[in-house]
Amino acid sequence: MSSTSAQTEGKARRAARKSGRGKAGSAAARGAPDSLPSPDHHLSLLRQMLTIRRFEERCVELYSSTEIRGFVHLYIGEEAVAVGVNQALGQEDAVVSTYREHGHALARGVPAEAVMAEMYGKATGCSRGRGGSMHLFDADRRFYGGNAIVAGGLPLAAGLALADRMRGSTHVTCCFFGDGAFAEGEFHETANLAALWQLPLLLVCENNLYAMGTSLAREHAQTNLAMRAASYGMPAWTVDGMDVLAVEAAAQRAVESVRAGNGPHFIEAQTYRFRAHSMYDPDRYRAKSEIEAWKGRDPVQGLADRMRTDGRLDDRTMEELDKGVLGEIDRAVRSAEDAPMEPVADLLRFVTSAPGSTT
Amino acid sequence: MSSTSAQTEGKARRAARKSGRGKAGSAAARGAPDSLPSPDHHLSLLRQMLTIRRFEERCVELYSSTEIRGFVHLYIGEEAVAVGVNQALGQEDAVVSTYREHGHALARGVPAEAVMAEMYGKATGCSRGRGGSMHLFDADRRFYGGNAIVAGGLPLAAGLALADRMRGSTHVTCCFFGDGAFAEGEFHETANLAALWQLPLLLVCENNLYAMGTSLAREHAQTNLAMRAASYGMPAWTVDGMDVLAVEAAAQRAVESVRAGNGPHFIEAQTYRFRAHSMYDPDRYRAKSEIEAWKGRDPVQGLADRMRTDGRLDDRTMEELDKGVLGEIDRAVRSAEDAPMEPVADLLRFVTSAPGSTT
Amino acid sequence: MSTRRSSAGAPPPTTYREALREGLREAMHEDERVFLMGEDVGNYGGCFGVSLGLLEEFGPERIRDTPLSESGFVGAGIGAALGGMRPVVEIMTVNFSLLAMDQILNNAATLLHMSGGQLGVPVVIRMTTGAGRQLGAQHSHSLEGWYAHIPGIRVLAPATVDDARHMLAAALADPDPVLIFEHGSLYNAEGVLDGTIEAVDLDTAAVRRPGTDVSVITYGGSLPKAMAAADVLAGEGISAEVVDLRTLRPLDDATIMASVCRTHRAVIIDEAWRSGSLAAEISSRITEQAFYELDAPVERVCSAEVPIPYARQLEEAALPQVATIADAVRRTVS
Amino acid sequence: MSTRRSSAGAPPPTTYREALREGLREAMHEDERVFLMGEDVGNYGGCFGVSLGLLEEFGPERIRDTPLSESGFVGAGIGAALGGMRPVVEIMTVNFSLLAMDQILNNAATLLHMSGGQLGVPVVIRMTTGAGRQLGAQHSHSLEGWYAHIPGIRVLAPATVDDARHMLAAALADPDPVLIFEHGSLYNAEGVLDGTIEAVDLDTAAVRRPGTDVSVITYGGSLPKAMAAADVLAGEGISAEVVDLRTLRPLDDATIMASVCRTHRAVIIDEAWRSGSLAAEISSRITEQAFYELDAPVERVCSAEVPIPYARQLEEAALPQVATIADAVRRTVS
Ligand SMILES: Cc1ncc(C[n+]2csc(CCOP(=O)(O)OP(=O)(O)O)c2C)c(N)n1
Ligand SMILES: Cc1ncc(C[n+]2csc(CCOP(=O)(O)OP(=O)(O)O)c2C)c(N)n1
Ligand SMILES: [Mg+2]
Ligand SMILES: [Mg+2]
Repeated sequence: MSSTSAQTEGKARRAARKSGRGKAGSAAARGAPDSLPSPDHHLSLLRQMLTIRRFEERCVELYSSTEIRGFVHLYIGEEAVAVGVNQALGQEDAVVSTYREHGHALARGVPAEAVMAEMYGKATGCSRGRGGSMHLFDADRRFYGGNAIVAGGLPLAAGLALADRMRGSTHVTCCFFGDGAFAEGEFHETANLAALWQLPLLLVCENNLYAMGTSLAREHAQTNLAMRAASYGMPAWTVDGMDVLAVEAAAQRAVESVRAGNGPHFIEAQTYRFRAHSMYDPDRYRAKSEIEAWKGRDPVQGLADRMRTDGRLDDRTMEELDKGVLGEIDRAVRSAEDAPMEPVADLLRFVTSAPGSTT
Repeated sequence: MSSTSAQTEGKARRAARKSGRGKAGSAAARGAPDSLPSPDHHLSLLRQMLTIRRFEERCVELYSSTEIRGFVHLYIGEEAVAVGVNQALGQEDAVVSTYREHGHALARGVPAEAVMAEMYGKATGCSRGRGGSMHLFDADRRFYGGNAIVAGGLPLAAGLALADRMRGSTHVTCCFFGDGAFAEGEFHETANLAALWQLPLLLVCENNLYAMGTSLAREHAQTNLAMRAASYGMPAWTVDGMDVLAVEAAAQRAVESVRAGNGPHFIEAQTYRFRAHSMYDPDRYRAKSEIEAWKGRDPVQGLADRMRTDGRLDDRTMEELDKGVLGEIDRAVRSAEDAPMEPVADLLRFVTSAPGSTT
Repeated sequence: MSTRRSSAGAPPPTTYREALREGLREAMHEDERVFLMGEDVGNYGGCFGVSLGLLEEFGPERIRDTPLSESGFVGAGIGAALGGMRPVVEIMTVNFSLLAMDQILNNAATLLHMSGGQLGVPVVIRMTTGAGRQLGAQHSHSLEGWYAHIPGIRVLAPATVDDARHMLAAALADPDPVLIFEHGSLYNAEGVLDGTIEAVDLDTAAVRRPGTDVSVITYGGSLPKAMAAADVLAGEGISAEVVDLRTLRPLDDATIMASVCRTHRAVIIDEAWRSGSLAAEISSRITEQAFYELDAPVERVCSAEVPIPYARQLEEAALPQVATIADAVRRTVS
Repeated sequence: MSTRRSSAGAPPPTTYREALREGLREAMHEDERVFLMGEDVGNYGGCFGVSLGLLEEFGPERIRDTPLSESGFVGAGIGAALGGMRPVVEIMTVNFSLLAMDQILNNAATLLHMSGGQLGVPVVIRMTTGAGRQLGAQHSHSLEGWYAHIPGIRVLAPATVDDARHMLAAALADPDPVLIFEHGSLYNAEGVLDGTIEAVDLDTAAVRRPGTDVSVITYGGSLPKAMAAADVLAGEGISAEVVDLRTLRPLDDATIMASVCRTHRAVIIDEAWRSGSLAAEISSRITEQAFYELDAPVERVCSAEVPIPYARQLEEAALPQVATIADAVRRTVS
């Protein structure tokens, strides 16, 4: 059994900085060992997190005005996890996500237009209106969605990793899931399979302390999730999920090791959702003070503050950044509004593959 | 997390001997702290193991002559586990078992007649001929069978334990399952539930090193099962499953602690099946030498040898014991042969409860 | 087992959700062996608010939140029933019940027979079913028909506030496993409880609207649509009798056939996918038992055979609607 | 995709098991993306011996033993299909497939549509089904009808050595998920492979025996019983046409209706429990599509609604048998 190590942020970040590998998707820090990440890189992280934040804030408005329907789960507060992890993944790597996946999709590079149009159920949506908030997909970006069965994506991710390995590639599959999913049998079956077969799989557990209204201590007999993951014989560690740089560093290090053939790795990102579980949830089960305490560790604010302290961000830049992001979201909303609906005549399309699509 | 302790047999036995509790079902060693178990007790253990052994040897013959049909899984080689564990259980405790459960049923006190008649599919069978080898039941003895879905009995056992706790009793539920079952999600869901709710549950994993043709190392990334069980925060240890005294001692100690309200406990009994997985299995996947080596640790032989060494057993006693056991099995076979078949007209009986049976 | 209410004064309307909750409260008060168990039934109040307030009233032992582990806690409910309790297990929705299907089929439904009558399993399992709220393919299944295939269990589908109020007591009185399917679109539906009802009979279907030209046979979330279609048709001079199955297993053949023998035509409404739906079972039973009474082939109005899509216009097109029901009836009587 | 065989000399008989194995071997040779995965498919040779010898031929990467974890490895098969492989996943029996049902329904069958056409899932899932070997209630299910309810997947039930031999290639050529149900009683059945067949057509049912008085519609393990019943009936002057569905989803309505329009009478044989069986679907389709052609109500011969018991006489009484099939036909034609 690998020993569990609760990485301190600094340590992990240092380790990651030393390695230039595993960053195919993000040019920023590539090949710059031992140097600080460039200001551009920080700005990029900030912009990505802010995009998710603003995107979802708009979703709340649009939900109130009933433009968006169905179940919508907000990622606000957890942005550092999606953005940080995605830095470590290349274009050819695969991502499997949950129903709380706007952040994963946007961080993965799925255009805000395509995501917003999907929320509107439009033909230009990234799932052609058939998926909605919980089922975003983008095959070109190897973004395999979007699974609304808690833990249902985990076995899929193991299979994607298996396929990549059998095909001789060095791609990594990254699977996001929650602390609640960790209690489902499917997590355990997948962890065993992945560790047994030494699959190139990165398991990212977004531990936001709640599964709907059930707190960690009431869902798990043993709440140290990383330690339990390590009992499968895979390297597993805990990272501050409110610190995008810490997440990035941990992910870099893990992805590098996965890619090098060391089998699955597990990261527990300790985070918190600032909003209710879904738009239906009156959030009766969390103390106001707890929520406020965590809001004090806002990942967007946190990075911005750090950049300010380091003299890398000023009010004007921040304002422009925000304006740019808001503009992008405005455009996404407008384009979603203008987009055509999927015709009812196409209802049965895609139930099976069109004839002739045999590969 | 409780630390995993691989108990040495002697240590466990000594600890158990010190305690008189938890032996409601077995008079032999009760209330005799610090004294050696009585010779009668050893003889009783030997007789119980031998009964299972001879019973199953007869089953093999009867299977060849097609008196018995369906899937039949033999327990030969593993007798020490059922017999040892059952010493620690009282009449009011509950047992949940698998498809390899002749031994559990017999050790639990289900009469050999009733079990044999069930193998014949007769009306006098312990499941009225509806169950067969894989589905033995005896409600009066709180023997809840008999489950042919690997790991399917585990959640049931947690529920029985929950019911006992909610009803304010101090009964313990004991669930037997295999090393293969440990890989199923249901094991993990049950372990978490039991530890979270501190249920009075004894989990006995019969690790016979194979799940059908798949060896431990090919089913589990991490093969130290007790250690993994301990990751749920429950006491877990390993015991020599070929030594009935060691099993008994470990079970006594565990049951006592479960009964005292310390939540679920896990015992990994390291054992081996001397026969193939089922009557259909040509056993191509195990080395002859491995099987022979384990046969050298035959639990029945082992106890007999030890008793001889201690001067507690001589040839005549052994012969008589065997004759007695064989006589019992002869009677069981004859009574099964003579027993009536369940009438075809009763096919639909017991699909639902008879009207008026509302409780 | 039953409530007594004073019938003085016009009672206010109640919602289906409140009626379910009242049924739960009553059951918890009447029998201390009854407890509720499931994901978020306690602190959260139930994912659809059915058990809101019950934690405060009965405490966490009896309003028991479970970890995410459908197979584990449903199996534990079955075990607790074996152990003498009367558990009510809530699965958030039928979609997640797939994870517990093995426990329901191979344990709950099977133990009594397999043990030669020794082991009764008086468990009640409640879950939400159905589509219509734009929840997408993984949250919109109507799989109660699958469960109605299983010998050894009873399957209920309350469609009215009265049934929502009283079915649980009847289910708990059944010594065998009972599954209750609550259609998600009904929770906010309002109705006035019939104060004279003290208990419901689980063995009979109900004629919710008498008629002479055609039998419209349905259940659960499709009942309001069928009733609305019958209204529309009445305006056209077509008299539709609406039969609410209420119990999907065992089916009440007598009520179904009596209706069909009166009207000589039948249309079945079922939100499940058409192929292999419960509607197919009812259709084939009508053919088997009332073939020579039929003046037209039995029709089915079911969901399109597609994973239910999110977009509103697609979802609407996928499900039975008042208009498609009325059309099918018109075809059948013409 | 197809085999070429010399047709010189009378070929020896082959078993259904061998035919399946040969189909697997061929698929593994023709496409290196194909691999077999499941519990004990390797070292053990498959729980029913289908893959015996393949480990030696193809090695452990492509004949891949899995831990006991049905949801895990079936889901992994689906993921591997998404990832460009062509996995053949073996679930030992349909009874254990319940544990993987969520993966099959919510992922395999749904991803293509839910992703707006982006994610095809070319996975093949094989499993044993059926009763008749005294294996008791938890090992005797016939649940292929449930799977045939699911849009987005194809469901096959080979009943002959030729179909056993060739269906896998056709299944692998399908870009969507395909489930193959192998009836446990057929593995030892012998037949002579038709050397002229190079591939099978998955879209059509087969008339296995032409007849004029009644259509006996069946599939899988019930086919031999239906053929035997037809023999018996022929001796009484009743000419039964036997239709083998072969593909349970999508159903070949054309072949079914053509047969019924010839014979005007239909009896459906299905080993599943009667209520909610696939037989119900076929019966209701016949009523819907050929009502005015029918001279008698459509009959169904299914299993009794009981967890299949172990005792031989009880199990025999629970399942469709040659005698009960013949009786039903006699009733229908009388
Ligand atoms: C199998 C299953 N059970 C229950 C649900 C309902 N549900 C949706 S999200 C959720 C909580 C999941 O918690 P966690 O895994 O921690 O993820 P989070 O929502 O906190 O991101 C539940 C119970 C579901 N979608 N799937
Ligand atoms: C869910 C499920 N999957 C597969 C099987 C087939 N099967 C029966 S026993 C067995 C091996 C179980 O191994 P283990 O748990 O170690 O118990 P043992 O047979 O060694 O006592 C398998 C794969 C089954 N019965 N149930
Ligand atoms: Mg969470
Ligand atoms: Mg084993």
